[in-house]
This record gives sequence, structure tokens and C-alpha cells, in this order.
Amino acid sequence: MADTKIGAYICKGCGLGERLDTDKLESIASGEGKAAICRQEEFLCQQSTVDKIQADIDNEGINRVVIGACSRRAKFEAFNFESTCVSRVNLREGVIWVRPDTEEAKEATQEMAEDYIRMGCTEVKFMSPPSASQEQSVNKHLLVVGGGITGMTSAIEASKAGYQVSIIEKTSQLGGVAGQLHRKVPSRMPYASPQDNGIDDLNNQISANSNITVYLNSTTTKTSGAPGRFSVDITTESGSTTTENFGAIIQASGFTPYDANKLPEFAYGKTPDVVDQLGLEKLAQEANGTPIKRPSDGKVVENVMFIQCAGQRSDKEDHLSYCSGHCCSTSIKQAMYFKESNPNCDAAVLYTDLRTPGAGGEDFYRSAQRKGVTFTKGIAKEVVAGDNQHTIKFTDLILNDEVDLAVDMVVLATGMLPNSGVNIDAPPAEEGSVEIPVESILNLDYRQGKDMPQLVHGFTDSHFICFPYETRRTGIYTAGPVRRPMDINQAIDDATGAAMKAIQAIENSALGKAAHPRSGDLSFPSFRMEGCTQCKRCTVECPFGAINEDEKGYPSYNESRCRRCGTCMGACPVRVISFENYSVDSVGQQIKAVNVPIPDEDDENAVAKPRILTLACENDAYPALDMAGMNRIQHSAYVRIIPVRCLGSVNTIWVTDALNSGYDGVVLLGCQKGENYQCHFVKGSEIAHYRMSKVNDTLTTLNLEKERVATYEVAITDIQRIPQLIDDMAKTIEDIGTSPLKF
Amino acid sequence: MGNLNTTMIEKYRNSFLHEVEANVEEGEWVKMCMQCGVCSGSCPLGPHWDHPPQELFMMIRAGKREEVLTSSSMWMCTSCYNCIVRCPRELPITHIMHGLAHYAKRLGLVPENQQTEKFAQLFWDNLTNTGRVNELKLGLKLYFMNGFGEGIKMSLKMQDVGLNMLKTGRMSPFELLGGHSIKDKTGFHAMLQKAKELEDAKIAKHGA
Amino acid sequence: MTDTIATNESILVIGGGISGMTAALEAAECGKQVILVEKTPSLGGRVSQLYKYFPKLCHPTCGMEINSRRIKANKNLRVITMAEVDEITGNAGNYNVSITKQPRYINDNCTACGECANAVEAKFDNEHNYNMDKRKGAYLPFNMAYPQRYVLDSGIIGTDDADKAKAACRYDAVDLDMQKETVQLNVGAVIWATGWQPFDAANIQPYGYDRYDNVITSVEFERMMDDFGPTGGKILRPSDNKEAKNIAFIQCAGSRDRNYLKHCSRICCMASLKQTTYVREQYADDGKATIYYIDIRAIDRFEDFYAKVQADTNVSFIKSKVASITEERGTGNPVLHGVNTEGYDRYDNAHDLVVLAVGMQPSVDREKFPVEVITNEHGFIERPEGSTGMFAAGCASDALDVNRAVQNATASALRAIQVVNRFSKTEV
Amino acid sequence: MAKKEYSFYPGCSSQKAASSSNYQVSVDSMCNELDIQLNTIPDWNCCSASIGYAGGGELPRIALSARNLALSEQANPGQDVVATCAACWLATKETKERLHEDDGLMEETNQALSAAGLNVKADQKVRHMVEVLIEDFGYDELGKHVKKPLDGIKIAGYVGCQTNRPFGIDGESFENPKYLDKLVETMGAEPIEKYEKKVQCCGGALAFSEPEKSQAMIKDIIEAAYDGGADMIATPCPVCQMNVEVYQNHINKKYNTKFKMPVVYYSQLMSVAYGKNYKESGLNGQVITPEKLSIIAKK
Repeated sequence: MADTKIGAYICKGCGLGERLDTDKLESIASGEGKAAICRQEEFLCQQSTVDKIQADIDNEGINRVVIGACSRRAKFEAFNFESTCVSRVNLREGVIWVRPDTEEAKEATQEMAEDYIRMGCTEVKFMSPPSASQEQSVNKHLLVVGGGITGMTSAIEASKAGYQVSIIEKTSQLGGVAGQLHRKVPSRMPYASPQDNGIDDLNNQISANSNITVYLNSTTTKTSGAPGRFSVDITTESGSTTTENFGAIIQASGFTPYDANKLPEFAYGKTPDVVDQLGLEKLAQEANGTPIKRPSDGKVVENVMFIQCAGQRSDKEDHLSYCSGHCCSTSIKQAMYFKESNPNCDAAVLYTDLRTPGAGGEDFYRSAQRKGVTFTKGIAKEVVAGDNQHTIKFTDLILNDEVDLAVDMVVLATGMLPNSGVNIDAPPAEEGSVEIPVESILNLDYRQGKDMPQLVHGFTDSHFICFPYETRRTGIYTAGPVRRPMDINQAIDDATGAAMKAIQAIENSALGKAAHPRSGDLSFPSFRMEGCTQCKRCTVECPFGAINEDEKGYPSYNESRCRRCGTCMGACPVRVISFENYSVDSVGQQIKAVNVPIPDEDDENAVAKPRILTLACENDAYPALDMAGMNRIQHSAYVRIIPVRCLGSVNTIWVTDALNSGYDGVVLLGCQKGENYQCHFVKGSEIAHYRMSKVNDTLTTLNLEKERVATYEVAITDIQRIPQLIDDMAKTIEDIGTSPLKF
Repeated sequence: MGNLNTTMIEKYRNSFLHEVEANVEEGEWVKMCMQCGVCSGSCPLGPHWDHPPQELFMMIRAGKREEVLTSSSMWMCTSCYNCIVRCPRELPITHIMHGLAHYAKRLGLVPENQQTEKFAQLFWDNLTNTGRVNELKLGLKLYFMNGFGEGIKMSLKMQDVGLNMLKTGRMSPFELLGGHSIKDKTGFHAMLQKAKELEDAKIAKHGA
Repeated sequence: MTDTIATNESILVIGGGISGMTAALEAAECGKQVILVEKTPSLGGRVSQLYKYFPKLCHPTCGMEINSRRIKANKNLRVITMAEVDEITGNAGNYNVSITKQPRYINDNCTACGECANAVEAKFDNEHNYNMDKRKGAYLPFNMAYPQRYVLDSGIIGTDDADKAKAACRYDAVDLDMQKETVQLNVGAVIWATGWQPFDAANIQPYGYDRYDNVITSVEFERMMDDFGPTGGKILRPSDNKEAKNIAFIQCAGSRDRNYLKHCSRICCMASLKQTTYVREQYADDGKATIYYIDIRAIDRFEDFYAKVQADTNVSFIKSKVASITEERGTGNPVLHGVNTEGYDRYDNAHDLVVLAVGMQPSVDREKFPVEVITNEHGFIERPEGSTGMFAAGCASDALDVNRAVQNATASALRAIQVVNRFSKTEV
Repeated sequence: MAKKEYSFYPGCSSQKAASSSNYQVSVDSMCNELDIQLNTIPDWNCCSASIGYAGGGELPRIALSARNLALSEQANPGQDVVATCAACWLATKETKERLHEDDGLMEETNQALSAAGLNVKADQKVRHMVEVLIEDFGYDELGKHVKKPLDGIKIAGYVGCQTNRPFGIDGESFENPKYLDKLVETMGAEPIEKYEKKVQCCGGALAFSEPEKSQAMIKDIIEAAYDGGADMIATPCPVCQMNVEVYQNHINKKYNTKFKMPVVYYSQLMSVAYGKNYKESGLNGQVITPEKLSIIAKK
């Protein structure tokens, strides 16, 4: 670390001057804080003043800046000094706005401010400006796994932006399921009739495009490396393998149609006249515009019924609980095949909820009605195969009627299952149970498993509403029906969106920049290997699979896979992991910097001044605290709050150190954990809760009450609740008394 | 008329919907219904319908020919047009109800003693006779449309109304003798005759 | 943010809702110069007015925080608020855009200390709360507002309040002479992220939104759940501020209806299902919800959420487009009239409160785009075709939920990048 | 203002000694004040209202109104067809629209008409008298003619069905039209705000065939007027007027109510306000005398 020269700047604006003894703060900064330059300003964030700070950096060799003013969330642009570490001491939202403006409150409020100045000066001492590792270089080559309409679209869209693409397709041709469609649901106004499936056009674009290479009859047998330097083994059916390097990967492995043989109640397999939707596409293609004939005897179909949600939206065993989204429109489209080639054919759709959302959807539904397709709200119970005609037994929910309908053909609208490969979170199979081997899609050479983590029902969707492309394997994006049940139109958008993210990953990994949510962060953890005990906690707990283990069991870190959350830092029992600007020391030393008053034994009427350490997630808890300040919602003056990247980065040493140095309580504020977790780094909050449960032992050995440490799940909207939680801890301390460990 | 009914049954054996589309006023709209039920909920006489409009449409699709055509439901339509203005799918429901009623009548399937059917027929006969409605005759016919005994009862029951109308000069006994009429009755009747022929021809064509 | 001078290698994003923010950020984080133009004083759009998202029931402000942090930290991105595009000429790779910027009357000096708001008196309808309450004439639009800078309502300009605001500001941030200005830009591609507006429920006459206090819209209901909203986070009915525990949700309020919006707005079914959980969250077992629907459109894995709500015995479902609403004399209870079409049952149901699941209407009237844009009859911008440099993102392109809107916006960012790459040297 | 001329379709009930002859009397007085000349369509015929469908098929019913349109084109070329009866207006306007919308209908209809030596184009506007008042004069102009403001009379504006749906007047809402209240106000009387049964159906022609069902609805219509504190009900429709006025005795017997609610036409209010006397305003045609209105008329 180059020798540090601290400049501390204290603002007197926004009431800070009136409420606080800023001279005292200045003397602390220059004294204990060892700030080389220290100034008070009436209006720190105004351009002229900011320019003066820049001048100190440029001319006075200031390389660490402490801003004693408002929250880090305010005036960010003003105090964003290039290549200089800045500590924002939150005197406004964090101190005067959460304290009453009264004489009796003054002292405690001032102490708060003084401690925060001490903490800020300490923090910058232990920070150094991050710089990229240069580990990656630009590799503008993108891999697309899967050559269906999604993969083809991703490839074409990426190449249009000037990138090289290789498509790996398992079968002998591109096109996937879309290629088997006679026509597709319209994607343009007037949304009235089926349109060409578009695969030929995509094929032509690809074969004419020198930037796109296609590997047919091939699979990925090994994927290692990291964004910017993925190394992938591509193996053909014949077994020959070539290895290529890629900057990023898109997984468009598509879906497998639900096996209609699991629906004997609908006579599938008993007669060829009962088909699933893909089966009907085949018949329509053969008929090619002429009236569709039924498979059993080639008779022109005069009446056909479509059974929606066949084996879907059902809790029966072997059925799918979810809705596949596209099937209503698909049946409508297929009913049109019949109507358009033979107006006298009766085509009826049996549904419970007709789902054609969006602008085009309802137009398409109306268009089908206009063409004479009829719709019946009802539940199919059974299809009985006959020699001449087949009978559908269903309940008509509108007429409240049990109906036996004779038809020539039945089409089952069955669902889609994602081709997502191995479920890496699946519990290990019990002894003796026969495991059906699942073929991996990516064969990732990651400690965390061969394929992409799954969200639900096997789909690899993102966990976040706002961030559909949030991925737990940096630089690898899934798109199309493998990610979520979807129709072709959505798959095309999804393919394009995934291509966008993949390109972004290529560009940013080359610059050593982190991906979302710490987009652009250049800091990355370094491992002091000589201290490492190969305990593997960092490799196990990394939510993004950034850390492998080398043959000796040492962590081998992949910078561009890393999301900079610090979970590894929090996990390390021997504290060998740290970031340039965020480390066990940069936080730990702040904790130590706080002045913990030692009660004067002799003085009877000395008031106890407890200290509470609060470590708050910077994504949700800290902003909520800010907004509490903005709304002047007060909390205890005894608390000292430190924002952390994620609760997962909290190393238990911070907690034990705090308690050892006389703090009376510790409050950890993280995000919601569990099934609907809100933690932006997946498991941070959960891991923290787990680690804290272990701290109890430490507490007992120090014979401290376990109430002194509390961990909470909070939301960014808990603007009123969080101050309350802090006050609760203050109350607890009042009840159980201050810590005995003050000396 | 009865045999027209059988012809129609023959022709449209497996699709009452097609029959309605071909032969009922505005019948081609029936297929556009999405079963939201806003019409059924909007009808002022709703509670008196065995089968509200949206249900009739579903029954038509389900081929419940007999039940639909012999139902008294569509005869409950007061022509208030609530259903039409609220229908999200633009179905001219009032007209379809009139159309179904007329078609049922044509096929001789109207339930016994359907009061509105009787009155509507009286009204038609009355107006087509002279080209203009003769309210007095219409009134009297109305009272007696359910037989002489009923007629006397009705007349007595409605006496006050009649007297009031006479007193206020809104009814005149002289209407019994001829009364209001258009001049060109011949042309008028020829026109209606022609219109009827054209319509019957269409139905016959479909029926054939 | 820096004062990038736009060039034909820059991308213009119109609309600062979640779709616009996403499109802008994805492009900027890919190294592109981006200008984001927003009509209102702050970013966030409709999403900032939501309490929770379906199906996860998490808080939109959480993603907003991340996105505004991304924007603060990104030097490729320039945000212009209170601005609207009034002309676009040229073609793909080279558009000339003229933008009109309304005066904010508050400059960059603003520290968001709030003294100006304390000083002024006049109150105005609070658009953030759909005018359910009032705000001061000097205000921060909402807690999370970005830019975190106050605004003076043009309504106070020329009044004492304006002078009071100026006097109260110690940082010379209040500039009463600020004028509306025109900004000229040259950009390579344009992204329309102009979003949606709730359909005006007053048009649905049978439901009497304009006549009955206790008939409100789904977007207003969202605001009721905000601790800092018009009702302080309580579900209260407007007529008498009584707790509303028995609530009716009417689906397709304006959607799937030739009298109003012919299209299906997609989100309303899920929104109402979500809002039934608000009722339960607040009133536990006393909370009752009834959903009147035509089809429940909980597609794909949303079905799981639908199943969860269906399992709640306090929530009932009636397949019916409600025919009309009347007001019960004395109680002020709205009474819903209609027919359950599953088996033909008539109902006249009284509820404490009715929530109309209002439809999504494109914010920009299809006739009012400042340049020719291809829209469908519903006013949504059609998928790009041919060599255009203009793309829709999010709900400008279709009625979409947040997740799909962001997905679509991410795609549109790439489409825009393709254009600028094609016309710049950066092409490989 | 210059004289305005219209092609007038009176309709059966407005004829001498017919059920709404009093309506016609008041319309004449009103028009005379406003300098409106109504050129009656020569030899006009019945429109079959909305109840001819048992005997008459679609085409014959269309032909009825088509004949009137054809005669109007002959006798009063270029003039809008104006009707005072809601049913007449609706049937004629619907016919005009469907002749242009339904393919083949125009041709078939003219085939039928040719049997009467007629031919129809149906290009003219078909309007209700109220539209003429609102669109061609406007409330302000109508107000200028008021000589005896109807002070202190509370009036429930009962719009009913067929002037309101499906076409509506002046683009107003189907659920809560205001035009009648505005007219009432313009004449100096006080409209009942929130008259709940403003657009409730009275049963129309079914008052004859389904008297109980209709009278149940009529009861609500009158009750709501009383609840609103109305002195009388005003309506633009002959069927509404008759149904709501003449069955009150029967309703009183059945539900033992004490209804005695006068039901007048907007044109009678205007005629009186315009200074016409009791008879000129057709008030002698009321079964239940509207006292407060009569007093003003007799002043």
C-alpha cells in the first residue's frame, strides 16, 4: 500500500454546522484521524469546493478522502473522485436527521458524529484504489448452445452487433421445435392468421453469415474457464472433440414436449386420432393446405376438439403443475388450420381459462371466433377411442352439463419441460434408489455442478423480477423455454436480450469489471495463500461458483466469474481473503476506532453509554436507514452503523472483536432469505444467519447474554421498522445491563 | 311450418350454430360471445329468463336446438338495449333475441300461451292492416287474446285505464270504425308481401 | 454522469421507467454513450408507484435502488428529466432530435435538505399518489426519487411561495428565472420506452368510478399500501375512512372490451391475485376478497401463485363480467350486480370497497409520436422490421409485466447497439 | 334565429285521440315558439316499434321504416328526419344504419319497396326532437325563450331506454345521461340529482303482455322519484310516459302504495315555460294532473 495521505473535509451545510461542534470533528480528523489536510466548509458539495478537493488530490498528494457530510447515496456524483478512495461519513441522514434537536440530546449526538469521523478516517487508511487484474483480454467470440429458434436468433442478433458466434446443435439440423411447425402464431398486426414459422429465413441468414459457425450433431462435453476465457470441448456424435475459446455463453437448449403417453385417460396411444400439438403440426404439414385427414383411416376430419391443459395445471402425479403459456394460442392457431382448409369442419377448444394475453393475443382469439372456431369452458374427463368416431366425455362448466361428444380427432394441448440438464441442487439419491442419469447440457467444470442452477420446475429463470438476466454463473445466460415456459415471440425477445447480456459480459470481463449488481466494480478479492488452511468454505459458499479448488485443495479464484459480494471474505476463518477497498481490516478497524466509554466505577450517577454495532446491507437496509433519516424518524444515539456489501461478507471476527472491545450489542441487518430470497448475492443473508447462530458459543464463553447479538431480515421499505429494531436492542441492553467487557 | 322445422333439423343435424347463423337475424354474431355474462346481468327482466342470452348462445353452440327454440326466454326481451351497449364483443343481442323469437315462431315452436308472442302478433296484424296502429282495437284484442272469459275480466280490470284515456282524449271510441290509416294501403301491403317472399325464399333455400 | 456531447454513436432512450432505465443501463454498461430522457422530475415510472411485485411479493424500490446506483456510477449515461422529445428527423444511424426541457427551478446545488418544502404553503395534487392526496409546491416526488433533487411546482412561480422557497435555500439552488430550453441531439438509434398509463376508469360508466367514492382503481389501491402513501399504508375506503375488509376485484376493467380497450392488458389478473394478499396481510382472517373474472390469465409459472391464492378460503372467484354497480343507501357499500356464468347464478353482492383492475394503455397516443412509428390498432409499437433505428422497449411495445418489460428492454438495447455499431468504427 | 325545417315522423301514438296526442300538442306549441317548421312525412306508416317481430320478419320490419325514409326523401328532400317518439326514432335510425352496414340488405329492401313504387337511399340524418333542441339550438338559446320559469318545481328526469341506448343523445353516458336534467334546469325547474332509476326500463311493450313484471319495475321508477322529493317525472318517450302514468292505481292496489306521481313530457315543461297555456301545453291530456305545472300554465 502506497503511503496514504488523508484529506478530511467536513461540511457545515444542511444544519450540520448548527447541530454539531465541527471544530471538534476537525480536530479529531487531524488528530486521531491523522488527516494531512482537514477543512470545514459551509457548502461542501458545491462545485468550487469540490474543485478545491480535487486540487488537493492533484497538487497536495491527497490519495484518501474523507467526506464528513451526507449519506453516500446523496451527492454521489459530486464526491466521485477518480482513482481515489473516498469514505463518506454520514453526518446528515445518519446523525442529525435521526436525532432530536435538543440540549439533552446534543452530547450523545456529537459523540455519534465524532465516532463516525474516526471510523471514516480509519476506513480509508485500510483502503487502496482498485485496479483491474488484466486477467482477461477481449474475446469477441460467443457460444450458443442449442440451434432452435432461440439459439438461431441469439446468434444472428449477436453477429449483427459485430461478434463472432458458434452454434452447437445436438441434432442434424437447425430449427428445433419451431422448425417442426406448419405455421406459427402471428407476431405482427393484424394478428388474425397463422404465419410462416420463419426458420428458412433464419437458416438463410446464418448460412450467408461468415461470422456464424455451426456445429451439428454436437454437444458440449466440457466447459471451463470464465467470462472472457471460456474453454469449451465440442464433441460430435462420432466422438471427435475440438476445443474452442469463448468470451461468453448462451444456453438455448429449449424444451421437450410432455410425454402424452402419461395421459391414457385421453386415449393417447390407443388411437392415432388422438395427437398432441406437435403431432398435429406434422399432419398439417403433410396436408399442406388441403383438408386435414385423420391418421387412423385417412378420412377428412369433420370435427375436432382441442383439450387444453392436458396434463398441465394439475396436481395429479406425473402431471405438470404449471401452465406452459403458449398452448391456448397454439390450439387457436391449429383450429384455424382446420377451418381454413375445410370451413365445414367443426373445431372446438375445450378450456378452463383461455389465456391469450397481450395486444395480439386477444385479436387472435377474436379472429378464431370469426372464423367459426368455437370455445367451450369445461373440463375433459375421458376420451374413449371408437372404431368410427371417438367420444370425449367432459363437463360443460357454463351449462353445468355432462357431455359425451363424438369427434373424428382429438388434440391434446400438453406442456413443455425444460432441457436444463442436471439439477445441481437436487438432494443426493437415497441408498438403493435407481437414479435415471440426466444428460448435462454444459458439463461445467465448476465446483458447484455441471449445469445452471434451476429456479422452479426445472426452469433456469432468474430469481429477480427487475433482473430477468441475473445469472448465478457469470457470463452464461439461458434463453428461451429452458428459462421459462414461453411462446416463440417471447423466445425471440429473450434470445436477443440474452445476446445483449452475453456481449456485455464479454466487454466488461475484458476490462476486469464486475457484472450486475456491482456492475463496473474493479475490486476483486485476493487470497493470502500462505495463510490458507484449505478448509474449502470459500469455495463451497461462493454463490456464483467463482472459486474452484486446485488439486491440493487450495482455492483457485476466477476473477471474471466473481461478483464481488465478499461472501468468501466472510467465510474465511483465517481471514486471508480481502479486497483492495473492502477487507476484514477496513471494517474491523472501524469497529475498533469507535470510542467505547468505560464507566467510572466510583461515580454513582454516571449514565451508562452503551455502544451498539450495526452492520447493514448496503442494498436494502442502509437505503432504508437513509430514508428514515429523510423522514426524520429517530433512533438510538448509541448505535454505530457500518454498511457492508452483503451480509454474507460479514466475518464473525467483526462481531467477536466488537463484543471483546466492549460493545454492548450487535445488530445485523440483511435481506429476506429462503425460498423467495431478496439477497442480491443469493445466499448472503442466509449464510450470515447461519454463522451468527454459531456466535452463540462465543457469547457463552465470554459469558455474555445471547440477546446481545440479533440478526434480522429487513426490506428496503422497512423505513419505520429498522430504527425500531435498533431501539429494541438499546432497550434490551437497558434491561440486561451494559457489557462487562469494558476496560 | 312444422315440416320446415323437420327440414331444418335434417339439414343442420350436427350444427344448430350453423342453422342459427344462416336463418336467424344477426345470428352470425352468436359465435363471437366469450361468455362474460354482462348481458345476462344487465337485463331488467333477467330473473325471469330461464336461459339468459349468454347461456342461450352457449346452448346454441352446444346444439341444444329444442331447448333454445321452445324456450320462453327470448320472449322476455323488453328491447331496453342494456345488453347491446355493455357487450364487450359488440353482439347485437336485442336483435338476436328478436331473431330467435321470430325463428321459433316460424318453426311453430313457441311455447303454449306465450303472452308476448300473442301480443306481438296482434300488434303486427294491427299495424299491417291499415299501416298504422289502432290503439283501441289493439287494446281490446289484447284483453280478449286469452279467450272471452279472460277478456271480460281484463276489460273490467283495465276499465279505469280505458276511462282515463277517454277522459283525457288520448283514446276515442270512433277508432273502432276504421280509424287512422295510411292512404296507399295497396302499395304498402304489396311491399310487405314482397319482403316476406324474399325472406321465405332465403329460408327455403337454406332449408332445402 | 458527464456532459457527453451526443454523437451519432449515441443511443437515445425516451422514458425513464424501469424499461427505459434498463435499456439505457444495459447499453451504457456495454460501453455505449446513452442519453435517457424522462418527462417527469424523477426516474422510476409506474414501478415506483407499486407496493409489491407479483409473484414474489418483493418491493420494486429494491430494484430501483440498484438501478439508480448503477446510473450514478455510470459515466456513459446522461439523464435529462422534465424533458420531452418534440421532433425527430433523419434515419437509422443519424437522427436529429429536438428536446424541450421544462424548468425545474432548482439547480444542481440542491442538497435535498428540504428547507424549501418547509418554507412553502400552497398544496397541489400529488401525482405520485394518483392525486389521492396533496403535496407542497416545493417537493421531492418520493422517498426514492432520483435525481435526489427538489422541484418547484410551476404553480407557485410568481407567488410568495416562490420567494419563500428562494429565501429558505442557503445553497442558491432555487433559480426562479429558469426558463424552458430546447436541446438538440444527434444520435444513431432511438428507443421508445414511453410505457403505459392506467385506463381512465371514469369511462366505464356502469361501474360508477366517477359517481361512487368506494369504487377505486388497482393503481390507487397500490398507493394505499405505502406507509408514506395517502392512507399511511392502511386499506381504508374513501367515503368514510373505514377499514375495508371485504373487497371486490373486477377484472377486465376497460380491457378485452370493444367499448374501451380491445386488448388484454395481461397484468391485471396477476395484479388482483397479488392484491388479495394485501387484504390478508392487513386484516388476516377478517380480510375477504372476491375476484370477478372472465378468464384468469396467470400464464406459465404464475400459475403457482394462482394456485396459492385459490387455496385461500377467504378469496373467492366468480366467473362474471360485472354488469353494473349501485350504491347501497346509508352504508355507502358498493353493490355489484351480475350473473355467474358458471351454472347461471344471479348475484347482488355488497362489498366494503371495489377495486377495478384497470387496463394498460400506451402512454403516447398513436397519433402523437413526433416521428412516424408503426403501431398496431391498440397503440403499441410493432416489432422492428427492415433497417430502422427506432425500437420500442417495455410496455410501449405490448401490455407486459415488469419481468417481460425488462426482458424486452434488454433486447431493444442490443437492437440499438447493432445500429450504432453498424455506423461507427467499432464494428468488428 | 331563422326558421328551421325538418321532415317530421309523428308516429302512431301521436295521432289525434291517440295515447300521446298530448305530447304532440305540446311539441307543436314548443316548435311554434322556437320557429321550427315540421313537415310531416306524407302517408307515413308505423315502424312496428320493437315488438313486431313475432309476425314480421327482419326484412318486412326493415321495409316499414325504409318506406318512411323513402317517402321523406320524396316529399322533404335534404331534410333531416325528426321523430318525437323514442321507438319511432330508434327503429328508423337503426334501419338507416343497417341498410348501409348489412351487405345485400339495401338491395333486398329496395326490391320490396319497388312493390310500392318507392326507392330508398337513406342518406339523411335520423334524429330525435331532443337532439334537434340540444344540437341545433343549445341550452342557452332554449333558455332565452323562457317567459315563465318553472320556479320551485322538482322534477325527476326519467330518460328510460330508447332515447338513451344504443345511440344516446349528445354523446352522453348510457348510465347517467344529463340532457334531461339540463333541459329541466334551463326551464327554471330543479332536477333531482342522483335520480336512481333514471335509465331503468319500464317494460316497454311488455307492459301489455307481462303486466306484473313491468309494474314491478314501474313501481321502482316512481318510488325513486318520491325518494328524490320529485313533484313530477319528465320523460322524452311516449311509452315511458304511458307506462309510468296510467298504471299507478293498479300498482297502488297491488303494493298498497299511495302513488299519485304526475308524468309529463319535456315538451310540456318547455311549452309552459315558454308561456303557452294549459291546453296548448297538452296538460289536459294528463291522467294525473301536474299541479305545480298547471298553476304556472294558468297564470
